[in-house]
Amino acid sequence: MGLFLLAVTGITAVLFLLLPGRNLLHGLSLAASAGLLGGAGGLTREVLRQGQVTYPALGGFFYLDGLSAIILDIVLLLGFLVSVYSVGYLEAEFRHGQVDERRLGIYYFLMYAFMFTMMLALTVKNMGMMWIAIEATTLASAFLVGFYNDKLSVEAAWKYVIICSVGIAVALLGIIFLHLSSLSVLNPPQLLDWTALYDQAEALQSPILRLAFIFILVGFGTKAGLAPMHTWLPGAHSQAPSPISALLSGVLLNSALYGIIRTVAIVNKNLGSSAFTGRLLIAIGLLSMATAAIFILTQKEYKRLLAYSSIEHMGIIALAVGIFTPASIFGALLHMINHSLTKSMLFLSCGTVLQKYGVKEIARIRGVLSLLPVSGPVFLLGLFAIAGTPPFSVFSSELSIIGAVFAADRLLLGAVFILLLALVFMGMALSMFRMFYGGPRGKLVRGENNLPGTVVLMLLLAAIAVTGLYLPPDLQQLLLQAQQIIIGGQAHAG
Amino acid sequence: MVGFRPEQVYLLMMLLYGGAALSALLLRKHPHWGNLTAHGLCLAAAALGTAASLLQLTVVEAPLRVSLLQSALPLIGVDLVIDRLSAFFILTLSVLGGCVSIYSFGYLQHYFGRRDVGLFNFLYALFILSMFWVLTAGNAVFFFIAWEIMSLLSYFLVVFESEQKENQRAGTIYIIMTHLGTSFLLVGFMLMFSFTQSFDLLAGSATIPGWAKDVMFILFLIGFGTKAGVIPLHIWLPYAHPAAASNVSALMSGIMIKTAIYGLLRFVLGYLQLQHAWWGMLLLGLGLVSAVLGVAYALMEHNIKRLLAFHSIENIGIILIGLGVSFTALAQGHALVGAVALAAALFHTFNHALFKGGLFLGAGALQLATHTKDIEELGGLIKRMPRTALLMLIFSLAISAIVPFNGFVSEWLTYQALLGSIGPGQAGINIIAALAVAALAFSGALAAACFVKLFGISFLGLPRSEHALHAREAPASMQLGMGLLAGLCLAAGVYPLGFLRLIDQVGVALTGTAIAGGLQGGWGTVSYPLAAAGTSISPPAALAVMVGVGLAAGILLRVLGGSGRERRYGTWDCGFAAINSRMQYSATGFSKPLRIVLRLLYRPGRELVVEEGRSPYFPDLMKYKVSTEAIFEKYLYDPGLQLINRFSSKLEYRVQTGSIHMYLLYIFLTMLALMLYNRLV
Amino acid sequence: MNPSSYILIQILTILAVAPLVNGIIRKSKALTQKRQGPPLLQMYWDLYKLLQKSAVVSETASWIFTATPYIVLATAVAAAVLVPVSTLIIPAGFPGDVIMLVYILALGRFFMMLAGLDTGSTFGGMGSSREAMISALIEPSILVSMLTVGLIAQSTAVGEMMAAMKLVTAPLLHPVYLLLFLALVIVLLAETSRIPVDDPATHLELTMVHEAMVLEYSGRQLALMELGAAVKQLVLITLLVNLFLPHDQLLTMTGSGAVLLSVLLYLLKVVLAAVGIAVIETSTVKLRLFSVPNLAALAFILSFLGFLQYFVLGR
Amino acid sequence: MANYLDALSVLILVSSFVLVANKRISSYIATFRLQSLLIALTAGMMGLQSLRLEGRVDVLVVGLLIVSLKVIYIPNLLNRTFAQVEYRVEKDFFLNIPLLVLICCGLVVFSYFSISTIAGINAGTINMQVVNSVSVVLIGLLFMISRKKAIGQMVGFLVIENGLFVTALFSTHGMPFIVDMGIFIDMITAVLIMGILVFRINEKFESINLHELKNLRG
Repeated sequence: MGLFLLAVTGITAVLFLLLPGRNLLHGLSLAASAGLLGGAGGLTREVLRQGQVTYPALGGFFYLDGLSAIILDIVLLLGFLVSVYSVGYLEAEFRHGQVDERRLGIYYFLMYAFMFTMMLALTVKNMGMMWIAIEATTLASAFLVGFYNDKLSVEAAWKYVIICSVGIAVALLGIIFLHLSSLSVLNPPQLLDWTALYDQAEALQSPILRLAFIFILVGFGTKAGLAPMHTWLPGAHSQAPSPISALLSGVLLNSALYGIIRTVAIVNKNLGSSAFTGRLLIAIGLLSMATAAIFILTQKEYKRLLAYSSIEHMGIIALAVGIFTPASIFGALLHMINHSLTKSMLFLSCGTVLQKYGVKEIARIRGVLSLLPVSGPVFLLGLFAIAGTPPFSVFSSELSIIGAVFAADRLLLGAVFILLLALVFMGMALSMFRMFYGGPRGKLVRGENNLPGTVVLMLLLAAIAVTGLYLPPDLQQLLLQAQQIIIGGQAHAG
Repeated sequence: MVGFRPEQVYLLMMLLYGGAALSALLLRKHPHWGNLTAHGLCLAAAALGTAASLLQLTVVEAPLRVSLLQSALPLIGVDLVIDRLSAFFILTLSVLGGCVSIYSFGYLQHYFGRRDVGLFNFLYALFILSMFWVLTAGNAVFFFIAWEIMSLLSYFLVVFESEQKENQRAGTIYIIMTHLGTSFLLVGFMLMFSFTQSFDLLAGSATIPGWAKDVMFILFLIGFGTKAGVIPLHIWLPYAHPAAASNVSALMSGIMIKTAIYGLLRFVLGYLQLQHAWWGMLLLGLGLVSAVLGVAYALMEHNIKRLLAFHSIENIGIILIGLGVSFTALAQGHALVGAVALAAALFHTFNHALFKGGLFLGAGALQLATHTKDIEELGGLIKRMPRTALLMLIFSLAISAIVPFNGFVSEWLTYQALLGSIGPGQAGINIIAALAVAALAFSGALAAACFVKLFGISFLGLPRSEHALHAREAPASMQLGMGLLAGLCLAAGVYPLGFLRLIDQVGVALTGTAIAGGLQGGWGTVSYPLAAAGTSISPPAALAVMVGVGLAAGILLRVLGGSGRERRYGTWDCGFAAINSRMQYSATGFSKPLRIVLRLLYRPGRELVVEEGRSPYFPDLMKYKVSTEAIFEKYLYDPGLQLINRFSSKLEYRVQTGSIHMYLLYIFLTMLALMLYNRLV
Repeated sequence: MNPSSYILIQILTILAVAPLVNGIIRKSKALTQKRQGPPLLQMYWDLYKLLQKSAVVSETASWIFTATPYIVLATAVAAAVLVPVSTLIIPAGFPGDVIMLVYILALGRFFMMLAGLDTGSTFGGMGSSREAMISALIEPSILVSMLTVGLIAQSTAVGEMMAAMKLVTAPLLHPVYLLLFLALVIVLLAETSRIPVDDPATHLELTMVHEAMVLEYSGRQLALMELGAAVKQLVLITLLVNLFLPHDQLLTMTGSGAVLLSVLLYLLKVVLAAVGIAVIETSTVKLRLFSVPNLAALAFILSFLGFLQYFVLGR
Repeated sequence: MANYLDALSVLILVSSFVLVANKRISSYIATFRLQSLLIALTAGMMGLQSLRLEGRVDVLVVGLLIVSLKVIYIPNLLNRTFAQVEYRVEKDFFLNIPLLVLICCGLVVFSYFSISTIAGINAGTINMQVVNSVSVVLIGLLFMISRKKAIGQMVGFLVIENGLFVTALFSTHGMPFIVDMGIFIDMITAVLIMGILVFRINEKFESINLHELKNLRG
């Protein structure tokens, strides 16, 4: 099943380069993503039943457990929604002559290649392979960032490629040290094999492992957009086509964090305490939140603003992982899901706004609510949601993280955390709310011009509104499994 | 009734509000029917709420616990606890809500065709529902959630007429202030959680160390103070209230800011159990500052709704004075004084909901009739809208704490509580209490002045603009809504005992001390339970005497006086040209003496523009502009915000320079730093 | 004594005596100024004449203008009920206290200010705005000083306060009560619109406050207003003298004779107070409107000091 | 045997010093070629060794790959790219050369200081070689930071890759084969993408000087 999924994705990606005709392309992408989503559902059920899924094929490189299943589901769910949205989006672009058929094909090809690499990163057992896949995500998305091929997007793409490759290279150094630390313990077939590393964690050589963690944190941290390595993120997110920004922010960052979390699990088990990793993660997390909070306050472009908010949320998750209590891990994973859904919803509505107004500056936009009867309100509510306002889901996960922080007797940390959240909200309100009200300038017609996209937006809004107070039991079980995988020992919801 | 289950009534009520919201949305296309059904359902729900809460205040003893949803999400659970404190606030909410709904039947008609009434009513009904949840939340998390939802909905209601710039600004200031306040609350709740491992409001706080309790008190004070509009956290209030539609501002000012009072009672008195006297004294101090400054700023306002908003600040101050006295007294073990002060605070909360709600509704009627909020453009409306005028007069008298109305009784109780709190050997409290008495008296007199201005300028004299000249009386439903409130004001003023008995039930539930026994001396007489039976007032008696004397005087005149006719004639114009509307006193002129006396507070600025004509003695045009400063914004908030802004915009370009080399350098340095850390740790 | 007859005595005495007080003040002012002055009973005649005349009412005015005279009189009289002329006639547990007194008078003032604005004339507005300022500034001193006295009686009922003051020997030699007394004197002058705060005799727009408000009144309405003002003045005088110059402790006998004697003594005190007011009025000048705050501040400081002294020295 | 490897690792380090000291683009492409050659040598020796001892050929294969890619293909690619974008003589570095070299020495010392914690874990001298290789990585990064031109950054990135590779080689005698392969594929693709982007930058900004790329700020 899992191998099949990977294969399907890869093949579809290639197909896009061969097939002619817009409708055919759209149709294929819809069908493929729907199928993938279904497959993901099946896989998840299997994981729920057996705890993990592996196949003997190709030296049993395929490995899926609760942790990776969660993120895989996010990838495929968002993949589906984004490809539905993309249909309307690209059609509009096509009408405005932004893209031609060829570029359309390339777009889909790159998008599916991107998804393929991410799925690979999440489903391999071998840390080295994982590294390769994550590096590949950068390469696959580079041209998506530079898709519009104008000054700004090329610049963004260059920065994206260079910074991420360098960061990833540092991560490779970390992987090498990880390998080194395990040399005396593991024997060839299971080298760099995560499960093996985790089981034998106590036996690994701590000094090297610590060094490895440092490099992996810096490396994958760069990819995950943690301050101060976040610098590529605002540019890339603001220049990429909005559906891609949604994927970047909702999925890519998570899969980078996934690498860190796997490593943290090993290191903490080896060191027997989370002090070493915790300090770093909390520091970097707070730094990211603070950076975002300050930068949002005077941000002038809405997509950049949202990008900074992604940095903030990555910081939140990192901090929660740093606390490393069952509750905090649960919150962190939950927050991954909620942030992905909410943030991608925001980026998608950004896309609609951008297509309506054609400008990225907040100052030049007025009357979104009156002009976009659906996307406008969704956008506004999404802002409240992402800022942690109940009853939306981001609030509930932030709450559980804050609760975990306080339960761990980190009172001051918790207070600072809440303060930063408030600052972020203030920044958003000050810099962004004004674009929703008032009457639009110029002669813009009222109404939505991306129907499938609008449907997607409403679905997402419903999702984050419902999960704000209610957690499906399956998801809960999955989260508990993941929590157990990371932290070991007995699972509980915190 | 047999097997009466209040829970069910409350549930039904919630359903009704939900139904109102839904029906409003569904009937969007037919604003008239939608409005009718929505507010009809709200009215029914309000009636149910009133009945249930009354029953609970009188019959039902034990607090009700209703668990609506136990979520799989950590820390989140939705359960309601309705005890007498909640019941009292629900009563207030339902009474005001009902009247406002009646009012809205007519009021919202001016939206038909122009705005989305369906959406408005949807938000409106949910807003009431969210307040109900705030008042009944059983655990801190759900309280927080309901609180945020309430803020969110009220924000949307504030920016509902969002095409005006000032409304957007108002909304933004409001949502930011309230969200900042809320995060203080969150820290408080989390402290509570980290020490007791639970969010249950009725659980004991014994395991919380003293210092943490102090910190929590401060946090709660800031958090709730922001919502209540306690000076200096009040800046959002004078913007938000005028921006909202009048029926909404009535609810916001009548109930929403009172949820903060509820919060203080619930968390500080009920949960933290008052460990120091200085908590109360702090409240007292804040209260008297807010009372005086609030009314002082109100005096300078000519926008009727801003004026009323500042009066909300004043009355919150008065409530806080009562609350402060009771907290201090209870902390020192003077149970009876505490109970009286508490009763005073709660009664004033109720009264303020009545008359302030009414005033905002009246303001709405004025705005509807004259299309302006500026009283300088009104005048002579008593001729054109006699009933509205009468109702406004009643509300004005009530809020100025003048005798036969309810405002007086609660202020009287506050005075008495202050008197009772004064005792030998506690200098601090004594001095603050004496100052509080002075503050109460001062704010009372200023309020009277302010409402003489409001009523006199807008209803009396000659009309000052076309609008005022062609104003028409408000629709019957609006009058009915206001009339009910006015009637309640009078009832609560003339026969306070009935209300005080209910409130006493709350007091008993909270402090275990009853004052009702001491309160009653003869019919309609409220006596002061602390001291000699001498101290007592009887509003009905006073009313009777006054009416009697008035009638007697009238009859006497008929008998003694010769020809009883009175001649109508023009106002004396000193023999110059006939009086016109520009010669009468303006609101600015009326408040000028006090502006000069209190110039320290307003830092008034004035400029005189003269366009000289043929000779300096015959100017073509003279403009005289007077402005007062909003001290707190100008000297406290703006500088802070500018500081942050400058900092961030600086940093933005220092850090995110756009140079890729810089970015790589960051990574490089981070790596080196972490390697160093690894080596050293 | 039963409440109804108490109320009757109160109302009748005060209604009967109030105009006389004005007469006494005017007469003694005239005498101090070496003038003949009007006869003592002049005000009674004035009232009678005015009652005969029908009123002229502005076309702009509304029912408020017509209702105000009755309300003013009614509130003044209702206030009179709360301030017993003698402690011997107070029925047990009579409801009503000094705070209520203040806020009943506030009702009258409220309507008087409205009436000033009602006619749309320039003077009326001026009068009410000035009145608003003065009353606002004076209010705190009344309540603080009354509260201090109330502390002794542990009650704010005027009767209780008087009963308590009886036990104090020579109140005016006691620092606390001296301060409070002075404060209340200032309050009295301000509330009854006397020099130095206001000038009852003036009709100069620069100086008039109370007169400006009632400027549009004529005939029987004016009469009611005048009477109301006089009653209010007497009520305040009564409050002052009965609190700080208690006399009932001098009486040894009981019964109706005692009551009569006590009332006579009370009248004597009122006459003294009236003469005192006249002396103050002649010996001071009217202040500029914006110096009145200083006077009010003085009053407040006096009362607050009194309050503090009460705790410094004990009772 | 071991001391040959020591010598090689030192030589590789030195070569990166030389790289930093180069002024012209053409010259540091050449230096990169040299460094890659040295690495290929190392890989070859280790490959032979492992073939003799364990009968593993993978390291050898890897060595050959390096020769074909890093010694021959990529440098040529770089040269071609460089030839096609218009060339303007301008100062290509922020800090002057001597200072850069000094900083590099500092980096070596630092990496010795921070990595010495893992002394004596593996057989004897690996430690020293690891230090050298890690400092190569750091120097490569420093090189990227110090060069203005896009190609300079590409070279820097490749040097980092070299550093990583030798680290892997010296510390662990090569990663698992498949991983190594993957790394190579990634690297090639990365370089290709960067090349294309360099062209685009050149056409959009009429220069490959990264100073122009400062529009995305704040």
